[in-house]
Amino acid sequence: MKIKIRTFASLREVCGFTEKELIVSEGIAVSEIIKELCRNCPEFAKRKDTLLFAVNEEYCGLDRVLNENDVLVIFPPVSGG
Amino acid sequence: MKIKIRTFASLREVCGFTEKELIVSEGIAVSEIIKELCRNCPEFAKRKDTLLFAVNEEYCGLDRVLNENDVLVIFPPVSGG
Amino acid sequence: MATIKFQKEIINPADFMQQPGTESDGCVVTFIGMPRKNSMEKEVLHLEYELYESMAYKEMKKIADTAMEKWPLGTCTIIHRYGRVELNEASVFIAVSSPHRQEAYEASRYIIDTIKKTVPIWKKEAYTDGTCWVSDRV
Amino acid sequence: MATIKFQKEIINPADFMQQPGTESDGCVVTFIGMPRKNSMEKEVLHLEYELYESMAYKEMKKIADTAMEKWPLGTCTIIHRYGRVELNEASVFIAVSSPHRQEAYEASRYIIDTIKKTVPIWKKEAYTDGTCWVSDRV
Repeated sequence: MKIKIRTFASLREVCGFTEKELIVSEGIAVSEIIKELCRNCPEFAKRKDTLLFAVNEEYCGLDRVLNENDVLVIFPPVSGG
Repeated sequence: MKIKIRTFASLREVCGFTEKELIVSEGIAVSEIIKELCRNCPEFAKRKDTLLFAVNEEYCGLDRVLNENDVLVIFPPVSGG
Repeated sequence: MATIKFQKEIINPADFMQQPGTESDGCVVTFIGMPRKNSMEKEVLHLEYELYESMAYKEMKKIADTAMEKWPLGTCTIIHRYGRVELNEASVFIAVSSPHRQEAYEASRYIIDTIKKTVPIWKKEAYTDGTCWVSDRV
Repeated sequence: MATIKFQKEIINPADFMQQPGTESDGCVVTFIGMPRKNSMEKEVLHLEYELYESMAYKEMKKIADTAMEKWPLGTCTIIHRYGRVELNEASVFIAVSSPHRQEAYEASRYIIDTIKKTVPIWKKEAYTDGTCWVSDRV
């Protein structure tokens, strides 16, 4: 199935993309996608314990299972205010 | 010796004066003046436990001893803000 | 820097918010007090404040000085009205700036709480059928 | 009534303080956040905020809704900048009004504390010799 990944701020710079389409197997969890991104990018791997995740604009955990056309957003700790 | 008494707000209305000069004996304390005012005015007496006192623009207690030309100010609880 | 003022004229918060802090400040907390329309089940038309000005200034100065000693404030502005204050007007305006927010909130709270205890100002509420000194209700 | 806005333009607090509360409100507490000139021993020239706008709006709305449920607020206004913010400008402006001050202080504090935890906005500091994402320092 098809999903989208988006990144923000320092993580966008580390990943080198803002948005990307991915073809993944049904029933995949966020954790598996993160594992894959860690394998491909050591800078991403370094930050993995501080990252936040959202699917379709709602925060979620690593165990969240993705559905077709979900937008998974990955970003560093927020720093507004 | 000569002192002045000033009043404010509801207490000014109760006493019927804003400022008054008094001739008192040396070494008199605030408490004695308050006692006298209570005798002369039942409405004043009713409020006596809530009153605040200041001499020369500084808060003081009933035991404060007055000096020549002191200004004793008597007022109800403040309600600014 | 502390600014203290008692005024009969309307307080315009914007006048005090153009340069709200110094360069090391990270925030400004402001408090605006204003008359409530209802008091003890009665409709308030307006307020009237009586002020013991010389002592009020001294007490307000103590509050500002204590706040600036206790917290690292860049600026501390306290403006209080006297005379007649309408319902939609500010009766008191407090602005403090500091490097971090915890300090500004604490200082702001300290200032308004202490004003209500120590500064010699008295509030009279005007209703359709008379007036009442708020201190007489205590 | 809650007002939430993200804007590139300068925040003018006066715009939101003309009608700061409803008639049953007795006070307004405002919080203004702004860049500090010094950060980790470096001189900050300006800030740059990146925003995940659709989600930021949702999260900000949750904060305002929760605040209005927890405290009896007459009004709740939250404005956050994005893009470039200069040193003397407000990056965030929060104004809440309520009948009594305790509630307004608590709500204001809750709102800014929660914004800093949940709203997807990221701050980059610009120095004379480069830039740094504040989140990377954590």
